[in-house]
Amino acid sequence: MNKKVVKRVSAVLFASALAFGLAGCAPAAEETPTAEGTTAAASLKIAIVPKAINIGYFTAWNEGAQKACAELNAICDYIGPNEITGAAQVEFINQVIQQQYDILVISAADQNAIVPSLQKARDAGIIIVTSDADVAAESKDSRVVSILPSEESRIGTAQVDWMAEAIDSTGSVAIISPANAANQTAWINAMGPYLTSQYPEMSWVGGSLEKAVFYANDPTESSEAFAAILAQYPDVAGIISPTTVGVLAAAVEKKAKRAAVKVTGLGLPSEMASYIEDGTIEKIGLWNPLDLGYVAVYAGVAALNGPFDGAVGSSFPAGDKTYTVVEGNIAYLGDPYTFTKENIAEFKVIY
Amino acid sequence: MNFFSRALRIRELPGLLGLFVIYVGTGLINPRFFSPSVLNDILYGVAIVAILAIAQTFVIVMRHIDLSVGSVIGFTSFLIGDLSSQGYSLGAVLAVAALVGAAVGALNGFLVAYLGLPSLVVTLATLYIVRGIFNQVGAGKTIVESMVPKELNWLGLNRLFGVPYLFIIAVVLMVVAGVIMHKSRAARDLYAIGSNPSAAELVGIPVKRRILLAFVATGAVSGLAGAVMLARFSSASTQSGLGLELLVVAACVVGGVSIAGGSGTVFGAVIGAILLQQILLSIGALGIPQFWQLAVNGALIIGAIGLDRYLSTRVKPSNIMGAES
Amino acid sequence: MSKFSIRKSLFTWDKGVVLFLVISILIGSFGSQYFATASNLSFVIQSIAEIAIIATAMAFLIISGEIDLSVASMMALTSASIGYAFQAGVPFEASILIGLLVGLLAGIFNGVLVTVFGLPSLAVTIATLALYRGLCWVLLENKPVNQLPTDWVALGNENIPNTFLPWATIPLVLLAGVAWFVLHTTKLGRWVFVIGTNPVAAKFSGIPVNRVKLGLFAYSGLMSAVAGVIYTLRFASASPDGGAGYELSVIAAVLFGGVAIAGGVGTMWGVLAAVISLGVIRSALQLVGFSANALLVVSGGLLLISVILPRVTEFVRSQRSRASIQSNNKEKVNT
Amino acid sequence: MEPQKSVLEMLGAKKAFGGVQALNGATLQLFPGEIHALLGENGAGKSTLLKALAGVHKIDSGTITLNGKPFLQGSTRAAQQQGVAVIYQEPSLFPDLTLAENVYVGRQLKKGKLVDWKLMQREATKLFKELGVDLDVNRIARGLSIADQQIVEIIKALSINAQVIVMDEPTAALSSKEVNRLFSVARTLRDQDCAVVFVSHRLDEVFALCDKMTVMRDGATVGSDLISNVSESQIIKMMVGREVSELFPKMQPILGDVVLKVENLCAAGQFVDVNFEVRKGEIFGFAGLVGSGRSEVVRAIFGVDSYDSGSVSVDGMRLSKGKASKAMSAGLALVPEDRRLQGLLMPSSIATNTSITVLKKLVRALVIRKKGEQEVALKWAKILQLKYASLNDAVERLSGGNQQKIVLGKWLATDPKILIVDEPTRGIDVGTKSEVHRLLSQRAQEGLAIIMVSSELPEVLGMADRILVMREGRQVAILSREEATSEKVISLAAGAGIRA
Repeated sequence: MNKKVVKRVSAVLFASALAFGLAGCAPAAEETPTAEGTTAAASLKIAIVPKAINIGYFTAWNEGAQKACAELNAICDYIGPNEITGAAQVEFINQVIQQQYDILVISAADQNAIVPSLQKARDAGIIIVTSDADVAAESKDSRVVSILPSEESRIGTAQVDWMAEAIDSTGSVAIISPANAANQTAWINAMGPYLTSQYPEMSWVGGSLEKAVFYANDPTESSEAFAAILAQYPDVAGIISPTTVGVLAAAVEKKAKRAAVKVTGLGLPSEMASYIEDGTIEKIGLWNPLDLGYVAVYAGVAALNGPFDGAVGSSFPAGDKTYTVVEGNIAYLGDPYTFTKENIAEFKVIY
Repeated sequence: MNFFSRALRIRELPGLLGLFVIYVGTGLINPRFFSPSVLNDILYGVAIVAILAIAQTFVIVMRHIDLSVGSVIGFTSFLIGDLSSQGYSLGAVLAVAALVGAAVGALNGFLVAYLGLPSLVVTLATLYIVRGIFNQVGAGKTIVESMVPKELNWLGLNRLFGVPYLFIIAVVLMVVAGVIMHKSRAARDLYAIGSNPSAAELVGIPVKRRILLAFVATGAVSGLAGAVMLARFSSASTQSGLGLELLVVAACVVGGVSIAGGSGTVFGAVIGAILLQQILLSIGALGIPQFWQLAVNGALIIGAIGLDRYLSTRVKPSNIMGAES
Repeated sequence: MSKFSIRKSLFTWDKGVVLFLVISILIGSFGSQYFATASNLSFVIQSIAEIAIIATAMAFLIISGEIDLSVASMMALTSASIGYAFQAGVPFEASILIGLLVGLLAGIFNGVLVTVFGLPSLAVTIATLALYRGLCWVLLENKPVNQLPTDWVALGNENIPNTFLPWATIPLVLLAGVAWFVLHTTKLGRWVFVIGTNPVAAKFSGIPVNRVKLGLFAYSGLMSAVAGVIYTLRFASASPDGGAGYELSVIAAVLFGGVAIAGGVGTMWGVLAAVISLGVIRSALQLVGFSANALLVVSGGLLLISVILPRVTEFVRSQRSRASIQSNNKEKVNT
Repeated sequence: MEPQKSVLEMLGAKKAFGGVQALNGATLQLFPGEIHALLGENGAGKSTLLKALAGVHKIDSGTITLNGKPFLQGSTRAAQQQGVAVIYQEPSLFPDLTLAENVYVGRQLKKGKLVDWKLMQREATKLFKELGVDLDVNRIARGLSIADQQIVEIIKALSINAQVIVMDEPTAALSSKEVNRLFSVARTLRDQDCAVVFVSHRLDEVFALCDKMTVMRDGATVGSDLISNVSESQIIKMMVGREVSELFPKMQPILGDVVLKVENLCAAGQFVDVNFEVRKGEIFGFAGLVGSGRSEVVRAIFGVDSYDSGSVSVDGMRLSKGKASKAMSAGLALVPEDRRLQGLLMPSSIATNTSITVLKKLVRALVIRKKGEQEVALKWAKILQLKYASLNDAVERLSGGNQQKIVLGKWLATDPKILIVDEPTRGIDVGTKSEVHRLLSQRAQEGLAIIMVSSELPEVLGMADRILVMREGRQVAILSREEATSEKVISLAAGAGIRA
C-alpha cells in the first residue's frame, strides 16, 4: 500500500515544487517594473544599486533616490544582491549594462572588486555616480563623481568629539568596526592622530590605534567584540563604532551587561531611538541616507545633461541646495547630524 | 548507572578536558580572564549555538545532517519581532516560530525518509529556499528593540544569581533533551538507526517515522531558538543566522557527536559549543591578533575529528584468537 | 532464466540537464531582448568560469564517494597568497605560481587527512574550510591588495579579440576537456567510478584506492587555485573574504548535473551543462525581472528537483520492470 | 518420551523468486526440548526456509503453524513476538549501543513511559548468568568477537522467551573453545524446553549435538529422522543425491618447479610462521575451520593486507608488502571469499566487471578500447559457459553461480601464474560447482599453480595435491594427498580435544 502513497505524494510534491518555484517569483516580477518597452520619450532610466537590497539603511537610501527620480520624472529601479560581496554586486552591474540604463547610482560593496565592471559600464556610455561608499581612490576615474556624507576625516573626528563629550575627555577608548571596509578604515585613520592631539587625557586602549580596533562584520561578531574589549580592558571608558550594525550591537550589550562604558558612533535614529530615550546612549550621529540617495540622482542627471562633468571645482544643483566637487572628485553633504534625547523623536520616523 | 555517569562516558571527556585546560591556561597567562564578567560573556554568547547544537544532535546521531537551521533561526527571529510588533501575543508568535521550523523540518524529513534522498542535498536546498523567502518577506525591514516582545527583552537583559537567563534556557533544554534522548524509546531508536540502519529495519523499528520525527524536532527547536536569538540581539534583519549552520555542526563534532552516527549526547554538543565560544575569548585575552581566530577554530575542529576517530577505534576488543589466549 | 532485456530507460538525468540548458537559453532570449547579446553572453561565461573549473574536480571527488567543502577557501587562499607575494615585491608571474602551489598543497593536506588518517572527508573539509579562510585573514589582515598589473587585469576582464568569449574560456575549455577525457575514457577515470561504486572490490582488484583519492584531493586543490587566479584577475584585487559561499554553489551545480552524492554515478557533460544552465537561467531570470531573493528560491528548488526527479523515474522504472517480471511468470503458467 | 505436541510445523511450503523455485514442498516439524539439525547443500533452500520463519518474506503456498495456530508471516517483528528467533551466521548488532541495549533494542524495558536502564541491566545480566556467560552488559558491542555477538543474539531470543531458536551455520567462524561454549548454551536452551534448530554442513558437529535431523535438496525435504537412526554417508547421499566421488574429477598433476615461496609469514593477532611452496600445475589446499586465519594469510600474500614479518616470492622475486598491484603484475590472482562485497561491482555490467583487472592491456593512447572490453568479456563468458542476456546487464541480476564465474573470468583474464581461490564454490548451485572444479583441474593441467582455501572437506580432499591445515592462526601440518583423510584433517583442524 505505501508504494502507491509515495508515488502519488511525490508526483504532487514535484508539481508543487515547480509551481512554488514559479509562483515564488511571479510577484517579484511585477514588483520591479522592468524598463523595456515603456520608456517614455524623455524619461531617463536610472539604476539604484545598494550593497545589498534587504538592509534597512539602504531602504532609506533608496527612498531618497526615488524622491529625486519622481521630481526629475525618471524611472528608477532598485536592484542589487542579497549578500554584501563584490562578486554578487557585479552580476547586477552587468544587468545595468545589458539593460542599457542611462545612469548608475551605486554604493560600492567592495572598493576594488567592482572597478573592472564599472569601467565596462562607463565605456558603454553609462553615467556612474557612487554614493555612500566609494571605489578606491586610485580607481576614481571609473565613476564621474562620488557623493559622500562628509569629509572622511570630519566623520572620524566628529565621532571622537562625541566620545570626548560623553567621557568628558578622559579615559581610554576602543573601536568596533567591520574588517576590510574602505569607508570605516579611512575614518578610523582620521580618528587616530586627532584623539591623541586634541584630547591629551584620552588614549587608545592597548596604547595604539591598531590594538584599539576590534573587527566585527555582523551583529554576532559585534557583540563578541564588545565582550572581548571588556575582557581585555576592563577599565575602558568608551567604545566608538563607525557602523550602524556595530553601534546597535554595542548598545544592546551595554544595556544587557549594565556596563559603565560609554558608547557612540554612527547609528540609524530609528534603530537607536529606544537606547537614546532610555539613556543607554547620550549622542550618536549620522548623515541622512535619504540625502545621499537624493543628491546622487541629481548629480547623475546633471552629469548626463552637462555642463557638469564632475571636475574638481565644478558644482551641480540638488533640490534647493548646490554641491561643489572637491579634490578626489567627491561632493560632501556636510557635517553629520547628531541625535540626542531632544531630537531623536523627530528623526526616528524619517530613517 | 545514573544519568550523569552515563553522560560522562569517554566520548565527552576530551571536550570537557579541552574546556578546562584552555580556561585555566588562558587565565594563568592573563589573570583578568578569571573575572566573573568573562565567564558571564562565555555563557551569554554560547546560548544560541548551544541550543542549535542540541537540535542538530537529533539528526547527526542518525547519520544525517541539517544545514537549513541557519536560515530557519534567522527567519523565525525576524518573524517573532515582526508579528509581535503587529500586536500578536507572545504565545502566538512563539507558536508560529515553532510551526515554521517544524514545517521546514517536516519537508526535510519527508524527502529524506520517504523518498530516500541524501540529507546533505535536501537541507542545502531548503537552506537556500528558506533564505530566499526570508529575504523576500523581510526585504529592507529591520526589527528594532521596540518591536521585540517585552518578555524576550527582559530575558535577554537579566540574570539569575549572575547566570544569564538565556544560558539557563539552554541548560534546561539540554537536561530535558538529555533525559528524552536517554530515557524515551523513540529517541533510543535514533541511536539504533544511526548505529546500524539495516539492522534497525530488521528489529522492527519504524525507521521512516523516526527520521521524520527527528527532522521535525530539529526544525521546531531551531524555530523556537529564533526567540533566544531575538532576546540576545534585540534586533533582527535578513542577515540574521547567515553561516551559523557550519559552526553548529563543528560544535557537535568537537563535542563528541560522531559524524558516523550512533553515538554522542546533547551534553557533549553543548560542551562543544562552549569550547568554541571560549576559544574566541581566549584568543583575545592571550593577545593573539584577532585575524588568527578563524584559523585556530579550523585547527581545533581537525584536532577534535582526529580524537573522535582515535577514540572510536580504541575500544576493548574481546579476543578473536580463541577464548583462552 | 526468462529472457527480457531491460530497456535502458531513455530519460537519464544528465540528458535532462542538457534539455534544461536549451530551455533556459530560450527563456532568456525570448524573455528579454538584452539576454542574447554578445556582451551578456561574455559576462555569463566569465561569471561561471571559476565555478565550472572547480566543478570538474568536485565531480571526480563526489563520483569517488568523497566531498570537498574547502574549495572556496582554497580559492581565496590562492588569491590572498598572490596578493601577499606581489605586495612583498615578488614579480606578478612568480606570485601566480606561488598561489597555484599554495592551492595544490592545501588540496594535498586535505587528501592526507582523509586517506592516511582515514578521517571522514565531510568533517575534514568543514574544518579546513575554516582553517584556509583563517589563513587568508592572517596573510592580508584587513588590507586588500589592489594595484595589480593592468595587462593581467585586462586578461581577466576582456574578450579574446573579435569574439564574445572572455580569455578565461581558454583554461575553462582546456581543463573541462581534460576532465571529460580522463573521466570517461581513461583507466584512471574507470578507477574513480569503480572506487565510488564499491571501494572494497576496487582494493581487491588491485586498484590503489588511497593513492587515487589523494590525487583527487590534490587535483581539487589545484583547480581551486586556477579558479583563484581567474577570480583575482577578474576582480583586480586580492581580499581575505573573496569567493565566500562558492563551495555550496559548486556542490549544487555538480548534484544538479546528475552526479549521485553516494558516488559511482555521474557524467562530465551533465556537470558542465548544469554549471552553464545555472549561469544562464540566473542571468535570464534576472534580465526578465526576478529579484535576487527569487533567484535564491529558484536555485534551491532546482537542486531539489535534480534529486527528486531521478528518484521518481527510478521508482517508476522499478515498478515497470517488476510488472514485466510478473507478466513473464504469468506467461510461463499459461503455456 | 510420550508423543508431545509439535511447537512448529511447516507443510508443503513453496516459494519462487522471479522464475527460480527456491522452496518446492519443504516440510519441517519441531518439538520443544529438542535440537533439530537442518542439513542440505548450499542452494538446497535452507536460507529461504529460514527467512520465511524469520518473517523476512511470505511463502507462496503451503502452511506454517505455531502451537496449532497459523503463524503470522511477512514481518520480522511479528515473528519475534510469536517467539520465533533466527540467529544469522554474521549477526548484525548495534556497535555503538551497550550489550544490554542491544538485547532490548526497539522494545526497551520501561518504568511508566520512560526507559528503565537499571531494570534492563539487571535482566540482561540475569540472562547472561543463566547461560553461564560473563560479559559486561555495559560495554558497547563494537569489538565483540563473532562468538560473543552470537551469544548476545541468543540472549535477545531468550528475552522474548522464544520457543523456537534457529541458528544459521553458527560455528562457521568459531574457535573450538567457542564452539564448545555454544554447544553447552544450546543444551541449556533445550533443557528450558526451547525447540533449537541447528543449520550446518559439519556432520561431525551434527552428530555431536543434535537429537533429530531433516535433510533438504533442491528446495524440498528429502528425509527426517532421529540422529541415532542414520549414518554420515546416508546423510551425505540424501544431501547430494549421487555418489560423492563423481563430484571431483581428479586428474594426475604434472608438477613443474616451485613458482611461489612463502617463508615464516607473521601478522600480529592473525597468523604466525606460515611456510610453504607451490609448484607449477599443483593444486595446494588450505584446510581449517573458518576463523583459523586462512583468508588472512592469502590476503596478505596477495597484498590486500600487509604483514609484520616474513617474505613472499614469485619465481624467486620477492614481492613488496601490501601492494596488490605489484602482486598482480608478478602473476598472482585472488578470487576473494565474499563475492558480493569483495569480488564484484554489483550495479556495473558484466563487461565492466570482467575487464577491471586487465584495463592496462585494453588501453591504447591512454584510451580504453570499448571493443577490447567487450572482447575480453565475451571470451571468458564463452569459456565459462556463462548464462546471461547481454554483456551490458548489471551483475546483480545474475544467479550466484554465474556471478562466481564472472569473478573467476575476471582473474583468469590476467593470465596469472598463481591463482588463489578463497571458498570458490560457497553458495552456488551443485551444477556450477562441478563446472568450477573441472575448470580448476583443467587449468592446473595447463601449468597454473592454484591455492584453494575451502571449508568444504570433500572439496579440499577431492581437488588438492597437498593440503596445509591451519588452526587458530598456526600452520599445524602439510599433508600429502595420500596422508590426507577427513578424520586426520578434522582432528588437526579442530585441535586435540575432539568436540564431545
